[in-house]
Amino acid sequence: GETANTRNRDNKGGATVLNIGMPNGPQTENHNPFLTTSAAASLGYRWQIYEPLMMWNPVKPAEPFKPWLATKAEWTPDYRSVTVTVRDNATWSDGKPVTAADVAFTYNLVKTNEAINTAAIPYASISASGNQVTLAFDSPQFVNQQKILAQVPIVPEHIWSGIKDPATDINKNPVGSGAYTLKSFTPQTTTLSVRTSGYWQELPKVKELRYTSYTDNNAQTTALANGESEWSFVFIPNVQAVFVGKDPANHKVWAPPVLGIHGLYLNTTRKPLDNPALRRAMNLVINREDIFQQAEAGYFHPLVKSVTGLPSPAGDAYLAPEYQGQDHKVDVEGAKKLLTGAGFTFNGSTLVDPSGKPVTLTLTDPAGWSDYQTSLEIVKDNLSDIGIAATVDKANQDAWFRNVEEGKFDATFRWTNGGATPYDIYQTVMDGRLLKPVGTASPAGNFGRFDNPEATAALTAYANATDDAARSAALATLQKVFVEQVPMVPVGADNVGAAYSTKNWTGWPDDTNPYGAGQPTQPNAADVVQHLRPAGS
Amino acid sequence: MTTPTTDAPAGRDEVLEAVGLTKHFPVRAGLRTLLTRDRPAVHAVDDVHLTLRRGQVTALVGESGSGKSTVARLLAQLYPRTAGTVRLHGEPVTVRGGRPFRAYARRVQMIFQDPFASLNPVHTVRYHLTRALRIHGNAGRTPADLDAALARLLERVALTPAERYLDKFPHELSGGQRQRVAIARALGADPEVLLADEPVSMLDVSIRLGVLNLLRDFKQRLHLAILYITHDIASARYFADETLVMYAGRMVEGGDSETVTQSPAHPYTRLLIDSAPDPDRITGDAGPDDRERGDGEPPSLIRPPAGCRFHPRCPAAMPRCATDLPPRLDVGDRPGHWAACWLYDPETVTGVPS
Amino acid sequence: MTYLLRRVGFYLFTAWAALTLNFFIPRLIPGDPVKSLISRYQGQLSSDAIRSLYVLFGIDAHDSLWDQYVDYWKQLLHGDLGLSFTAFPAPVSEVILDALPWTLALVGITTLVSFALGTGLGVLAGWRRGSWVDGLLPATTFLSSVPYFWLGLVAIALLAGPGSFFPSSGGYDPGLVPAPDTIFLGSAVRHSLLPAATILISSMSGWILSMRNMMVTVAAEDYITVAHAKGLPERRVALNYAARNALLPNVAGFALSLGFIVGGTLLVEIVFSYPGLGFLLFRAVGAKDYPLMQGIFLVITLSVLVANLLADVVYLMLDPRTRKEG
Amino acid sequence: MAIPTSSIEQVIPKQGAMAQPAVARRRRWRFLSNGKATTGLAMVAAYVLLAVIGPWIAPYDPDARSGELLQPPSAQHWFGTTHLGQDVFSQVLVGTRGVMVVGLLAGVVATILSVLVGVTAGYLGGLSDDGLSALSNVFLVIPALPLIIIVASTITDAGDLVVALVIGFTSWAWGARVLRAQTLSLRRRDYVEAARATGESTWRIIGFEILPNLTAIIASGFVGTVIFAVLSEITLAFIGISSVSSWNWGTILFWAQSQQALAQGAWWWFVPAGLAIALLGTALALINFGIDEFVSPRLRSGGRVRIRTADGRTVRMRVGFTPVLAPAADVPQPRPRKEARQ
Amino acid sequence: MSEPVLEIRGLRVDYGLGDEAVHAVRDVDLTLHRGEVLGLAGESGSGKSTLAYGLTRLLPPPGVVSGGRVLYHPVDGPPVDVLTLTPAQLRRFRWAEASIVFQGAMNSLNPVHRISTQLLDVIKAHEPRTTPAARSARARELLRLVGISADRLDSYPHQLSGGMRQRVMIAMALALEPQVVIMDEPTTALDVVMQRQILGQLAELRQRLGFAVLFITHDLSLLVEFSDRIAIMYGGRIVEEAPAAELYRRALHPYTEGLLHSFPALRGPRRELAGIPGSPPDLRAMPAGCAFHPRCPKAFDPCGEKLPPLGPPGDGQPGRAVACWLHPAAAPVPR
Ligand SMILES: Nc1ncnc2c1ncn2[C@@H]1O[C@H](COP(=O)(O)OP(=O)(O)OP(=O)(O)O)[C@@H](O)[C@H]1O
Ligand SMILES: Nc1ncnc2c1ncn2[C@@H]1O[C@H](COP(=O)(O)OP(=O)(O)OP(=O)(O)O)[C@@H](O)[C@H]1O
Ligand SMILES: [Mg+2]
Ligand SMILES: [Mg+2]
Ligand code: NI
Repeated sequence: GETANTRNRDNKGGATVLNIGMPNGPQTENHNPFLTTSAAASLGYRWQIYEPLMMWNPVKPAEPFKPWLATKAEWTPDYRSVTVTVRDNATWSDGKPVTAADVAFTYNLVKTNEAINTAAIPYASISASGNQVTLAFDSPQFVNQQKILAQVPIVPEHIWSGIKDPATDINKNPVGSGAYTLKSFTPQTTTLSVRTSGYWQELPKVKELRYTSYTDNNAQTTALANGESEWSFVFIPNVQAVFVGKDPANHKVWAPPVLGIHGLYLNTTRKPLDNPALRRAMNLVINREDIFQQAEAGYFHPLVKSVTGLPSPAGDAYLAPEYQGQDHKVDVEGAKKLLTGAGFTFNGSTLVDPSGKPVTLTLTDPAGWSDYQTSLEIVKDNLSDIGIAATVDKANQDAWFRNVEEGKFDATFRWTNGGATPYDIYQTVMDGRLLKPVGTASPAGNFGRFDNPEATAALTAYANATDDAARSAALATLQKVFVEQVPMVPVGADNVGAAYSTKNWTGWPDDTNPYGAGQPTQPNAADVVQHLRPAGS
Repeated sequence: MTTPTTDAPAGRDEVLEAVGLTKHFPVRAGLRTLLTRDRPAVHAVDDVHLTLRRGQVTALVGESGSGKSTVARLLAQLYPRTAGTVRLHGEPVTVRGGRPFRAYARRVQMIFQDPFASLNPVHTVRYHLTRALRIHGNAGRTPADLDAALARLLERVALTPAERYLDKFPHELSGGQRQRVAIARALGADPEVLLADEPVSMLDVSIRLGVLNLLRDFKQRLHLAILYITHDIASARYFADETLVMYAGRMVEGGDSETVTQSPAHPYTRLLIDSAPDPDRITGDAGPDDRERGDGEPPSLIRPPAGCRFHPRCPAAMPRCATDLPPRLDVGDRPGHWAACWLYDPETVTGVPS
Repeated sequence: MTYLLRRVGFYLFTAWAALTLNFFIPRLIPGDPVKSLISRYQGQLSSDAIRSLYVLFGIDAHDSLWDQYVDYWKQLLHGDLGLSFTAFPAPVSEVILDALPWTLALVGITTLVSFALGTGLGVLAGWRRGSWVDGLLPATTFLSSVPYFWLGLVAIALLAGPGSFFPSSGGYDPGLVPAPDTIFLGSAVRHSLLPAATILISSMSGWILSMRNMMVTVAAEDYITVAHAKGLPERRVALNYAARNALLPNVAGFALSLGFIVGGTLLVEIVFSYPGLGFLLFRAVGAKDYPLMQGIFLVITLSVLVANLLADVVYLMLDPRTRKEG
Repeated sequence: MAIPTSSIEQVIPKQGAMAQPAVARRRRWRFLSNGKATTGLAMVAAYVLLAVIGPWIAPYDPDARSGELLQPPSAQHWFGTTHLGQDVFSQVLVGTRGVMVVGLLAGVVATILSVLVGVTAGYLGGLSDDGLSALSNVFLVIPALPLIIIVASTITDAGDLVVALVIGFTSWAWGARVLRAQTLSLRRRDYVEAARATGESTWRIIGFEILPNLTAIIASGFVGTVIFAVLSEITLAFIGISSVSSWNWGTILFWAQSQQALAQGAWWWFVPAGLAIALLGTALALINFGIDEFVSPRLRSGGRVRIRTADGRTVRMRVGFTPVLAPAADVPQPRPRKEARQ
Repeated sequence: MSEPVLEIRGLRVDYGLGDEAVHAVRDVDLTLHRGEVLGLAGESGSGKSTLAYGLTRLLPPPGVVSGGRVLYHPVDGPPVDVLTLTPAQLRRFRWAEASIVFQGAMNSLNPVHRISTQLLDVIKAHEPRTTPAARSARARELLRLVGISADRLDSYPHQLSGGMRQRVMIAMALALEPQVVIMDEPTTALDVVMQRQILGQLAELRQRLGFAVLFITHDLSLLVEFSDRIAIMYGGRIVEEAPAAELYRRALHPYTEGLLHSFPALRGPRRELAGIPGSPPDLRAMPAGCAFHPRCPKAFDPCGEKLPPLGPPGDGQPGRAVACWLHPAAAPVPR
């Protein structure tokens, strides 16, 4: 007889279906777009059903937002309020029009439910009039623009007003404004089919999106390698051999960096790490290229070249003039000179601090995080070049979280928050407002207990500034402190890229046309699908 | 080798005495009995009276499962009693463990039924004997004392030279030798009473004899009071001064060994003696004529028959046997010969036509 | 009858103890699920999002341990296992129900097959000592010492791969919708072949060995000699006399080893990314999803208990000596 | 995860170890004459040796990176290299110690617990028996490996010692059960009663009369637990639950798996460690068989199973058909059997 | 004397092979005549059981028959050598022609099958043509023969007492009305009352069915009473053979004599018990010459050197045989 499976077999592949995969394990049915734990969020299809007001390109964070459900958004100069104009030709998949009331309702939903206000935006008032919605905030939101406009899925009021708890509802029959509607769900595969009508722009060429949740990275990698999966975001060790080499013409990875980095946090309260000279010397000897190649398979956490810790090209627009073109270089001799200049001595090959003690330190990260562990091994090796005896501690994950937050570590690999501006990076590392004594948890950042009033003031200034000049000045200060004090050794950046195959579909974002994030779980995914064309056409 | 003396030379002083000894083993209760009051129990030993005298051997015979071993263990205080008294030199004693138990064990020692099982396979003869001596403080002070004591002990049980046996493991000894070691261990405590539970039943006829002769030697030389348990009634005749017969947990007959074996009074004793193989009978067939002697299964000890426990099998059963428990009645042929059977109650016999 | 009642009493006690243990273990775990979620979204979750997750899961509520325990029982008796964190807000029971059939089908069937096959081979090996079957023993010894997961890895490396008949992971081909049609079932069976073979190979040897040893022991019993003396056909002696008696201890062993099997196959599921309970438990442990952990543990414990009870009943039927009262 | 292969629990009273009065000191070393046991012991001895000297004879520092990334086995790197250029051979060598220490330690802990619980329950009987056997039954029914995983993951800083303790504390139940059954039957032995009648104290009876007779069973239980502990430990490391700061074979497998060694075709990364585990397991299992056969003489293969008769035929020794070595030839052949006699 | 039914000639049985072999039975010659009870006595370890198992080839490993012949004479037809039968032939021979009752009835019955099953399967195996009804009638009949009511047929072994189980075994041994029944200490585990009951029944049945019995025990007094002829074993050899009454009256071999003086008599005058000094020989290191000579009170020169052959004593009655230099043989027994 004819079943879903025989039908699928009959129209498998070809230029109608796109197979997307994520290594997230079996899913339970949950299409709630607000929950990070839902299948919709974990596989990313929430952005194909629901749409944000604007599209923001994390690869080029400084570029203006692209209108999406809203045709425009206007901020007041102090960034305490924004007025958006809602597109008037959009409809929900049940046929009802998308209105400003829906938009206002959505933001009110987020405002009143702390659990789904994942960006902790301090909404003050929300009002709709005509096709315009005005959102007001308690504080300037310059650094949060994208979180407000490009990362909130707009939901229909006529459905969601009947939902009791938007934080726990599984939204069984999702109705959104996007180009796709839910066709079927199984723990392993979710299928979306393209709408037949009522979409506000041209319908994408892909008729069906098939999201498969592979049980783990291995399974996902295998699926990518043999073409079962055409689009995914997963760490592939030895990516050339394992994936690209299997079909060099079509298998591509694209991993553009974003404004969020990874690096070695140093505990500035511990001797001798409280000595900036030592920190700078460490920064000088760490071989980022090795880490990039061996721990990140040469692509996953793109190199942070600039001494400011800002990845390129995402951070290029923010570089202070004095640091333009200043890149990290491994310089063991320079480091040694720096150290001896600061009162350190060498006892044979052992580095001895000014107080006469040999310099030793412990590098720590959770046992199971293999790329960090690999990075630490390399760092340990590098540090031995300047006589520092480091040991790698493979910690229990819970203990690590606690110890890092409480400032009980020497040095550890960790990520920073990411955002539309370098603010998030520097804030995670240097914000004095987050400073807590060692032993008290500071979960939001400043794990290294970096105490620098200048940096804190610059951070505040940047967030509250009303003009670009003030922002540039604040940012220059931040970069200067970061470079001179080295509260953290920047190593690699986050990426929002993808592994994809051009065998059936072309039009993917890449270095020549970086129109958006490549990751299928980012809001940009809807835009990516919009760009896809059948191969050979 | 020695002919038994008809009368024990030593005085008739009583060493160990059991009065009304009773032991019921509770059995696991079934569901149905859970609701009712009565807890089922194996009536292993009921109301047993017995006296062990200095320099005398008392034999306890009876079929398998009649409670002989249980009596011995009760006397050795290895089991708690259900009822009754054990008197040592007239003093009632009840010991459960610890120091008092040791003190009791010093005077009353037991030899277990099976020489193959009663020695720990992992220990040498030396260990077994040393422990027996040490526990009861007979080991002396110095190692030399101990060696001397060990040698003396082995010499007593005719295992000489001692060095040849001391460092052997039980499995390297023959059955008779093991039994002797077991006996030596009991003697290590220098007891007054020896409770020998079927000490020879597992042994070959030729070895058996050696052990019995040894025990008799003790009785004569050391004036031990010995309880000799067996179901070989012929050996009781040969070896014991007094013989008691048990059936299904009760004493049914007692008296001078020669009398009990040669003119048994209780029907059960008769059955036992008739059943014993007897080469002098030399016939190819045991003959169907003795069908009537009381064949049949031994009774259940959980619900023992009322009255005389032998009555369901007894060829001479009378109505009274099924209802009333027969007391000890004098048989009258020899002094001290008694039987718990209504046949010896003149009133019952005359009152009821048989 | 009493025997069975006593067993039931024992099972009730064990269930209570296991469930109580089940309650306490997660509560002693120091970490929290939100932190573990962060690590899943490594670097993707901002500090603010973390805060909202704490609110979402309602983790800060603090009752006394006793109140929690009472609540736990109340919920349990209502069949409510709470909500999973990783699949929030899906109820744990739902998450488990998704995974259970896979484990039941894979582990359940393989375990039975392994027991049956191993016992059969063990009977042969024990009966015809010195024949070719005995030659299997060194190999089985080796295989039984190989860790399950490693065998699985080797199997994947050697047999599965692009274009191979054997898929290397998952329970069925992605894109299929679970339905009782040939495509789906065929795919499911194909996906279960390698994991099943892995379990079979490494667990069967245990049965072969124990059954063989039991057969050797039983073959020396007097009643076997009597059976030979009676001139019975060899098959009958081997099966009705020797194997029948040798099986008894193995049945008891079988029930008890179910616990080990569930534990062992957990790894097979992990290696083969098989969407069963073991894999789920692994993920739950990794994600500190303690409602889910509790639920899975409960299911495993209860099923081992039930299996034990069944084995007891079987034993009761097989061995007349245990049926004393009747 | 290991199905108990020991047949020890099936020793039937009066037929197994204890019926053989011959289990005595001189015979104790006899089990060395068992080929399986000696092979197993030799292999384990080799492992122990490696555990002791492994770190010294390892050609490289197992952590040290080199430029040769992910190289297949060669003269320089016998077992190839990892993604960091570390020498797998050195990792295996250095890792031996952790495995052996945890396995043995856990074995010791579990054995001590099982002896304490099993023998006490068996000897004392009554309420303490009920309580203790209920406890061990609970531990038997609860699946051990998941329990170990959960407990191990709850403990921060789970070093080798902690892992060993966790495994030890969760895997004693089987041994306790076997020991209890055996003690129950030993307790009724005459020699125990006899010791009591001699006036021995309770602890002395347990320690000197009962325990020595349980040695073989305890040893076999110990070996079984060590197998289980080694596998559990490696499993924990493999799935990344326990600390992977020190090398053991599980750690190697963990790295191989997390770097998708299979997909990269780096078979040398996980094959040696796996084989090392399997061989250690085999060695321990062989010892266990040796003990089993020693305890239960019936399992002894008795040297030759096939024998050659005087006239050159081979016959199999088997129950029920005693081989005849030199039959007389000049005997009339059997007549056909008359059918259906009545 | 009637015709022989089982002739054992030069039977040798070893435990183990080659140098480690324990020669438990050495060159045994023994003849069992139709319808007689032949008692086999001797102390523990003298090889009685080994002989019984060896001649039926039921000895478990490492036992091997290393030589000799066991000739069985069927009622009609030429004799067969049991030792040359193939397994299939052996299976057919067993039970139908010769059955065995073992010492421990508790272990001889399969604990998991009903009595009826175990009784019936032997009939079914050997007489497959019988109908189930006939078979079950036969089973009832058999139980009745040994004095057990037929309603016990459906019991399991553990539900019966030791004596009943032993009787079931006897009933089973007689199921196919064999010519030879071998009984290895069938009553040692029972008490005397039960023992006599069973022996009584056995004697009765023998009269009716006419089978020959090889009766093994070390209880000489039992044998003297129960059997027609008695053979005494010592150290793996037969040392004396004589009609029961004559043996009891006048034992020729010093070992037999020792045995007869080792058990106390129940009736009659209390007599002196001499016993046998020393301990049984080690089968691995047998003394040269007569195995008994180290313990023998009458040993003289040749005893320690030459093995005395078993043969009719020059000074004794016919029908007797002894292996002792005190009674040199008139002529060796023909093989
Ligand atoms: N520990 C016990 N628990 C329950 N019943 C017992 C126990 N010990 C003995 N019995 C029962 O008590 C009765 C008497 O046993 P006992 O061992 O005293 O007999 P016995 O006369 O020594 O027998 P035997 O001659 O076979 O040694 C038997 O029915 C036996 O089953
Ligand atoms: N498996 C064996 N290996 C070596 N020797 C054995 C073996 N089995 C028995 N023997 C020895 O063979 C001899 C004869 O044993 P057998 O059982 O025939 O004696 P038995 O006369 O039947 O004694 P019992 O009266 O005690 O039953 C004994 O000395 C015994 O030690
Ligand atoms: Mg007794
Ligand atoms: Mg015998
Ligand atoms: Ni990352």
